[in-house]
Amino acid sequence: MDVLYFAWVRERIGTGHEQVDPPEAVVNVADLVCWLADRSPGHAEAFAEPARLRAAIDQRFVPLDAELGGAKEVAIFPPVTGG
Amino acid sequence: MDVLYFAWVRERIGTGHEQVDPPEAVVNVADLVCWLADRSPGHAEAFAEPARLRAAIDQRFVPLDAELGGAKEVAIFPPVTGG
Amino acid sequence: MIRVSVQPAPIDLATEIAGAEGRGAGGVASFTGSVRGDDGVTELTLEHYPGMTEAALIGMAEEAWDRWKLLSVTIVHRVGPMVPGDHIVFIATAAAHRREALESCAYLIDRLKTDAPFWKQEKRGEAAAWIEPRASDEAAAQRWT
Amino acid sequence: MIRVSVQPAPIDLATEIAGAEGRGAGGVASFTGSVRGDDGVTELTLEHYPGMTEAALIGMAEEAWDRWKLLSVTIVHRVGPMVPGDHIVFIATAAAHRREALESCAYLIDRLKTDAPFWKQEKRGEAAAWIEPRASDEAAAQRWT
Repeated sequence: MDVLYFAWVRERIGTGHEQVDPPEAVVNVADLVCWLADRSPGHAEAFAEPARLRAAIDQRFVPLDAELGGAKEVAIFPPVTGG
Repeated sequence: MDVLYFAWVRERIGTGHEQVDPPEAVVNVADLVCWLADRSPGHAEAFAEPARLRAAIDQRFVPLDAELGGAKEVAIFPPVTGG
Repeated sequence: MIRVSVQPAPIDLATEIAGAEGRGAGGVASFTGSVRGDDGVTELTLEHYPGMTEAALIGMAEEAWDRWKLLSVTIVHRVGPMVPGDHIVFIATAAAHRREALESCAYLIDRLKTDAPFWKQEKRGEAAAWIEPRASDEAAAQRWT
Repeated sequence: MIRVSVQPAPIDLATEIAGAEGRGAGGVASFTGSVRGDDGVTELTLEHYPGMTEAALIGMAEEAWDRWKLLSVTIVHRVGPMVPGDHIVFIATAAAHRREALESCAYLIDRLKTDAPFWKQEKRGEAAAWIEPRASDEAAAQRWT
């Protein structure tokens, strides 16, 4: 599974992209965030406040409780601020 | 007093401007319209339906019952359709 | 900055929109009205009341300026004969934030339709007809009062 | 016609507004958002999610197209580093009548603020800060639902 990070999530983790292979217990995006947080102090810092995170599965916005299903690409980022 | 006409009021009367000297009994714009209607068949046609007319006194929109006071310039025209 | 122009010359959109950006503006909203060629119209002529027109447009621009704390207002209205595709009117408002720019631009075009001394005559070939005002325009202007 | 562009190049307003006029359009509404220099901002950088961004913008353009029966929709969003005065976003909608053009333009900028994957970072000299979303933007987007 490709995981993408943007904005300060990307900065704290130190990369905008990684490939991961989460265990079966990781069912939804919140589970994935929780699991990823253990990978490094940067991950832990980026994911410290899940309420500040938003996500997309295969390039569609989803709530954090959305199931991963057969997702190929999951993105985790702060609330958007365009326009 | 200068009287100006626009759009189909101007076309029916055949001129866009005339100088007139109404009698004292002509107090408001409606009176003026009524008095002007006698000047020619074109005037009579232009002013046949007062409900279709609008007016300005000294370049400010006014209702037809507005008093002329010391007006220098009165304009009579159809409802506006700009923009 | 308030810019009002009533002109027989074509409206140069590129110049007008560039000029509409006030210093410090976060957002510029614009509206451009054009002559529609549907319905067989071959020519549109705009008549106006010289002197009063400019004063009426400046009056509305000033009202919008005060109401929405604008940084710039531009109103350019063409007069005389036009053909389908020609621009009749260009309005632009600049403000610190988008809401003020968008609302004041909508306000100005609504006001302009009912409160400025312009009259439109349509030609379809040889046949000329003065346009009747639309009740919907009156209703649109009323919603701002 | 729907035109969506996400680009590091400056937005050419003159070209975009000329291109936004659909055939038969009576009105074109536009909104241009710019980098404000107040508050000491010296640079603004827009990050986005390539691929998803374009799809999100096309999706909103299509929704506006259907909802207001538009004749054209243009959304151009700049990405990368910008300085005060630079244009961040240009939106234009063309319709037969002004109401549809004005409303759909306001709709698109509200939706774009909350539903497209862009992130803004402000720099004040050496200090960089990611912009927090504003509750008012969320409320603005909600009013269209």
